[in-house]
Amino acid sequence: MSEEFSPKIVTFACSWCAYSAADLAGVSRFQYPPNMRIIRVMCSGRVNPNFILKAFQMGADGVLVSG
Amino acid sequence: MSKDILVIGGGIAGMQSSLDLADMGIKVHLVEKLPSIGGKMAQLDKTFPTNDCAI
Amino acid sequence: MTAIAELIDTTQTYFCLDCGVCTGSCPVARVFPDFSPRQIIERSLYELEEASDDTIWDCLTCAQCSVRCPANIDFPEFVRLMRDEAHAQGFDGVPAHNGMLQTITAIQTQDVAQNRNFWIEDRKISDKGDILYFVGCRPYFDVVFRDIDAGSIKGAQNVLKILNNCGVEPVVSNEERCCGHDALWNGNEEKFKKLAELNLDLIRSSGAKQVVFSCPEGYYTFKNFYPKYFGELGFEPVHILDFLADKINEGVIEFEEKDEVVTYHDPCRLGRLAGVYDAPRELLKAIPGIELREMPRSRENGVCCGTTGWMNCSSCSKEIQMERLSEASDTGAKALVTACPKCQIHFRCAKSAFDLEIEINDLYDIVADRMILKK
Amino acid sequence: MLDVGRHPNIELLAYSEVEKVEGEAGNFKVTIRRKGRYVEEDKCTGCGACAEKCPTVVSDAFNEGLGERRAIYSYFAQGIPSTHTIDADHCRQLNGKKCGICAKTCQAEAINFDQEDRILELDVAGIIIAAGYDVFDPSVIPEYRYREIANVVTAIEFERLLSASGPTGGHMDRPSDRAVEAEIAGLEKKAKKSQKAISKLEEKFNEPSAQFYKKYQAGEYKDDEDRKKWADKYTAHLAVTEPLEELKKQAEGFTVAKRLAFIQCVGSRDFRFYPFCSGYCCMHSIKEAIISHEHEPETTSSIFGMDIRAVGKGFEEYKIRGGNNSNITYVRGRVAEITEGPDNNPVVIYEDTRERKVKRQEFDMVVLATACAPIKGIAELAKTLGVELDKYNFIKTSSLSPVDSTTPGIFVCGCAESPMDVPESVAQASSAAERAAEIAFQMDLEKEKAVA
Amino acid sequence: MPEKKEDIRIGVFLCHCGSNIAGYLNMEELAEFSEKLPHVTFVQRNLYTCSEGGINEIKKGIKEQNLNRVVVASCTPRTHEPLFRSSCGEAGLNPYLFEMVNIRDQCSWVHMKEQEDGTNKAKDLVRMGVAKAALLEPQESIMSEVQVRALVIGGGIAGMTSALALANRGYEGGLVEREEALGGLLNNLNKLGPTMIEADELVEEKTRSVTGNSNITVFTNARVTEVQGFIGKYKVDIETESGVKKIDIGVIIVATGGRPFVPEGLYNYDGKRVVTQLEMEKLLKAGLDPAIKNVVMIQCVGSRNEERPYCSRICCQTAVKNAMLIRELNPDAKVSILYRDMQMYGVENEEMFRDSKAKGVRYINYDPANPPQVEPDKVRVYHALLGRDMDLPADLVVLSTPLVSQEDAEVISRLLRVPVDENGFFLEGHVKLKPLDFATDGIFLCGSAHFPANIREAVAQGLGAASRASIPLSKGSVVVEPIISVLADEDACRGCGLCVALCPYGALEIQKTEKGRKVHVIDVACKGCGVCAATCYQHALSINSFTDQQIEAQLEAFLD
Repeated sequence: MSEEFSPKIVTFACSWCAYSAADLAGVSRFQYPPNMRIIRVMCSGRVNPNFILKAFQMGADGVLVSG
Repeated sequence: MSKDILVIGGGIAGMQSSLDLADMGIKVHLVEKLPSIGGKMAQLDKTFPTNDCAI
Repeated sequence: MTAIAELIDTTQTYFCLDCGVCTGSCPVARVFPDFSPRQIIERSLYELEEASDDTIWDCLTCAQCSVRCPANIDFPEFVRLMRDEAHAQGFDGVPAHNGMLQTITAIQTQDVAQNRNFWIEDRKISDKGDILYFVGCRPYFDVVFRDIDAGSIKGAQNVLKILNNCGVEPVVSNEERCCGHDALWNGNEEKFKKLAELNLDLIRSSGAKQVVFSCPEGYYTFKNFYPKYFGELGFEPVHILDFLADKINEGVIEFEEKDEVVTYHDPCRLGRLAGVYDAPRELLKAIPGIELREMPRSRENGVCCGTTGWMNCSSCSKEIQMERLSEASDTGAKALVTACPKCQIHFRCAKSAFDLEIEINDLYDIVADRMILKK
Repeated sequence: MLDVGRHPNIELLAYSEVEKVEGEAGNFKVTIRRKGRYVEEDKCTGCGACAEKCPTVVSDAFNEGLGERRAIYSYFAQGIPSTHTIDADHCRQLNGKKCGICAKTCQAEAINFDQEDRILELDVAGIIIAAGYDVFDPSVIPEYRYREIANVVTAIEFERLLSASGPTGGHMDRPSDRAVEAEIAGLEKKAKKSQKAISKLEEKFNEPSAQFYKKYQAGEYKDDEDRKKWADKYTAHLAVTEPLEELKKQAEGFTVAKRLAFIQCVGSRDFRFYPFCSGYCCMHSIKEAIISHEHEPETTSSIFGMDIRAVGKGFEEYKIRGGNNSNITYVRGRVAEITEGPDNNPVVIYEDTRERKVKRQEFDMVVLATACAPIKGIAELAKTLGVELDKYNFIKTSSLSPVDSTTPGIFVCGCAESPMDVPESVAQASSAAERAAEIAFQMDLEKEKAVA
Repeated sequence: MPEKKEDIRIGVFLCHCGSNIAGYLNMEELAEFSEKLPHVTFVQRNLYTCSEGGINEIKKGIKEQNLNRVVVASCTPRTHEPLFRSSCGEAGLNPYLFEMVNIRDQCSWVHMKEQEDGTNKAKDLVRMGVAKAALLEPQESIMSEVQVRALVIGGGIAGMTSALALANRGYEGGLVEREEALGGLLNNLNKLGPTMIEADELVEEKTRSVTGNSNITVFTNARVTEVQGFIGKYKVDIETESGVKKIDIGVIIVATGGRPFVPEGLYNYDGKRVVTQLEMEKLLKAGLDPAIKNVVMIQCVGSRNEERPYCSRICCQTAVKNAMLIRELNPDAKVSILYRDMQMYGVENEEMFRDSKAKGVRYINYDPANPPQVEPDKVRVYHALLGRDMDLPADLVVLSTPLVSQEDAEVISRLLRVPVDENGFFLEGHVKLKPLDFATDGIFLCGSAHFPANIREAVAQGLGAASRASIPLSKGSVVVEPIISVLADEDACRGCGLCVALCPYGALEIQKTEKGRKVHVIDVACKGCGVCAATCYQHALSINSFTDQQIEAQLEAFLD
């Protein structure tokens, strides 16, 4: 493989804590690799295990549930 | 005469008083000496005894 | 109420928080693990040992504990009153040097012919006048401690030289007595009172309005305990440091420039008890060429020289002194400067026994050596 | 906080102070000074582009001076309002120098160097004082040598070090180490410059400086002006790089602080300063110790105090958990003295009162759990409002009217009333709201009566 | 489900945020990309979308371009979603047909040095937002009326304070007390620290105010037996001596207090020579026997142990206060307090602690591993800080026992569907930020029912709970954002009740319907957290604006 491995990461973030923490990272101008896409939910309790399985099924390399 | 309330200080106590009153339908003027509200609690990393985030 | 219970009430020792700051601060407790100001208080609150508690005599009354006490307990004062009570009940501490110095002061309570002023030589004094120089026990120290070069008389001579150079020819009395400091802290209030009365008569009859001290103990005792026991003094006790500060400000005194690195040791009576920290430092800074290097433990944190009131000169005292001298030496200073004749004796004694590099100087010796008179 | 910012019934007057109060319960006239920010509130979007370009670096109060901000700034990253403020004391433009970079950067055209303080008059029925408290300054305690020993910090400073959004990004870097690193950064900048200068000369004479310098010292090139300059530049370079290498070597050994001491009752339960108990500090220290352990599992903490006051709901359990799971040792004994040992390590000296032994213990960092002091300016505020203070300068109340000041219509909550923790402040804030609402609604009832 | 997909017209507004976004991302490319996304009919770039000009552009777009979905790609929805939502509403578009994409805080600002990768991420984020927007459905805010009446359960100082505060604000309500008289624990107390007010006088005064207030209906010798409904609409049965009373109310305040632990079998407790602090109060009230010369108090009896790990907060204050009163009545009595940690927190308590020392009360620290021994005429204690045993003569030994939860706390907890903690005290909504609320809206908490509280604290909490409870009362209605749980597929629901057990807000219940047992969402109580939807193995429940399809569409948009 000539190309470097670049994982696709799905993050489910609780709107009240993890999502605002991700905002704070931005406000503080912390830099991190651009591999992650955040899906906002009102509570990490919303995350049905099916979502995680589905994400992997569709080719995600990692799923982060944060709340 | 007005039925507004003045709250002096925008820390956790001032914010809570203001929200309670505002939710009751009372107009609140919240005066804070610093450029932003939040007070000392905004400076805290996490809080005891649950280690929740402070903000 | 028992005497001790009463004493607890008057000193408000009951506010003790049992926190251990006193014991943790105490230079004696660091050497003698059985000594604990906290436990002395705690035991006395339950009247467990009362006056027979012999650890009360180990205290240096250096006030290291009391300046830090969060309950504002004046432990030295508490111990002083405990010792009074113990003395009244027939308990006493162990004097150093076979009690020689206690005997000298005891003799002074009597009608005694002294030869105190032999050291004055060609320096100028008066019989009557506004200013009296209270010399203290220095003339006796040089006799007792002749084998360690106490330097007390030289100090007195230098103070007189400074005063003369500033145009002051003070009263120096051959009839002067011990100020009573040691008796007071050794639990012998009666002896203190007798000495004080003799001194007061003497000073009042001299007509002096100001009494100058170069000894922190004399100054502290006159300033605090004389009025406590005898009311209005009729004259003002002045520390030589204040006198010098005025003269330097007025431009009367100038100094010769010479490079020298020194460190300053705060005597307990002058520092923690009388609250004088800045004046000696400012005086040193006013002398050109002197670089003052502070020891880690200085000012409020300055450690005691190891003995008070010629009591309990023990292995503990030696350990404290050795540690202090190496602390002074670690600053790179050539000399440890102090402003108390007793600190000077204790450090010179320790130095002689252990052969250390550092010099021990009196603050006023440096002033006298360096000063140029400005007409 | 966000809710306060966008509540339609709350007028947020940040960066403002109460100047004058007249009248009585139900009818107060209040004068408020809105301090000039030099930024138009209605235009500023809080985007922060200005602060990124501002050339003036100032010590940051929000981070307890441990970090830096610019002369135009938002008080903290998530602050509400997000409106930026120009610090007039430090702004170059406002101090007569040429700058104005922020104004050029701001696409919302919000910068206004001519903005002045504005005076606002309000009619209100009641007033709630929630002015908070100050952190006690421990530098007045000589035996703790705060500020003298770099690695002795206050609990709130430690909080900023713990915070992921703080100056260390949440790493327990010691202040003494950070100072060395800052020095290294400064020297590296200088070294880069001097390296450039000598590189040019090396190129010109086609010889490494070290080699040349040996010859120069041996006396070659006696009257060569150019080479003398080279030698001077080289010695100047060495004067930078030699200490730099030494510091770098020193910095190699730096690790995060792992041995922590927490000292309770710093300024509290102390007749010399504040005889009262500040209530929250024991728990605050336990929390900081637990979080530090979460950050770095090798962390051990000793908490020095008299009574550990874990009196709230779940607090005693939290304390025990900290001891069992987070390597916390509770030592009964108030610290007598802090000194400095090798490697900038603070050494605490104390009596372990349970063991009745005087001990010395070395730590990487010492945290002072400082007292809750009445806020600076409370006496003036109390005078403006006409309310009484208690003997410590907290707003005076009574047990059965815990939020009523001595003046009707003026209420108090939070640490302006007395030291308390967050849930107590929140509960008391609601109580004060209740008392204030009683007055406000009375106005309503009276109005209704008047209409009828 | 939207009727036909082709009807969907999405407008995408890309905010430059000055240079905060545009400075790091290629906006032109992003706009071109957005235009090609399914259903997108309009794309516009703005310098600041949140400015007045930007908002007008959105409104114009909705009107002129017939947009029926709006996506704004800018900063964070946490700060700006309410603004954009209401702007859509003002332009006639249902506010819930709006979706926000965060390309600043979570994109341009965290990838400032990678323009290409950052732009690609922004493309994905916009595509995900558009995919979700296409599936959005209009929602209406939920409003429910509030019966402007309150019920306070518990007639102690906290409950009475709450009831009076609400009454003073003009709200009617009921106050239920189990015992015959109001006053709770205060009825058994002597004087109250630190001001030494007489408890009887306080009870009398408060009782008079409560019973004399026409807004308060007092039920004594009464208990709550049934509670139905939700915030604003509760039906409560109160069992009284004269039968069951049914009342309709809008909010409930729980102020049921605590009860002192009885130390049976500990330290030779006999209620005579070895008594509890509560019994001590009685002795003091009656005037202390002058023959009592030596009193020893022992702290933490039955608390801070394995069985009851908590510190009961107020026992130290009580002991110090009673010790001082003993010294006042019998000035030559010796009083010693044996303690583990003196919990004299705050200003007033520490001051009382200090005063007590000046008044001759003495303190001895004991080690729980080596506790005091109560013997017939003395207490033997190992003084942990002196390191020696001490014998303290004792005519009277007083044990400081904790307040424990009320016997009927469990019953109330079940009736109200609110939780208790492991010590049986009621569990508040949030330890820090909601000390007087329950997680369930409409029910509030104060006094020792929450955790042991002294008079000052009970009064403050009583007032505070009244403030919290008055909010729905003053509004007369509750309005809830429609982002809540809905039973989307009724047939699928089997009425298993797993979701009901897991709902932290008590917002779900099982109802019997024609089709059998089915879950019912109490919409005003629901917070939309989604735990139910995530748990339901039948996929019967869904969350508005966060449906399975919408979230899966986001996943697809990223991963496909």
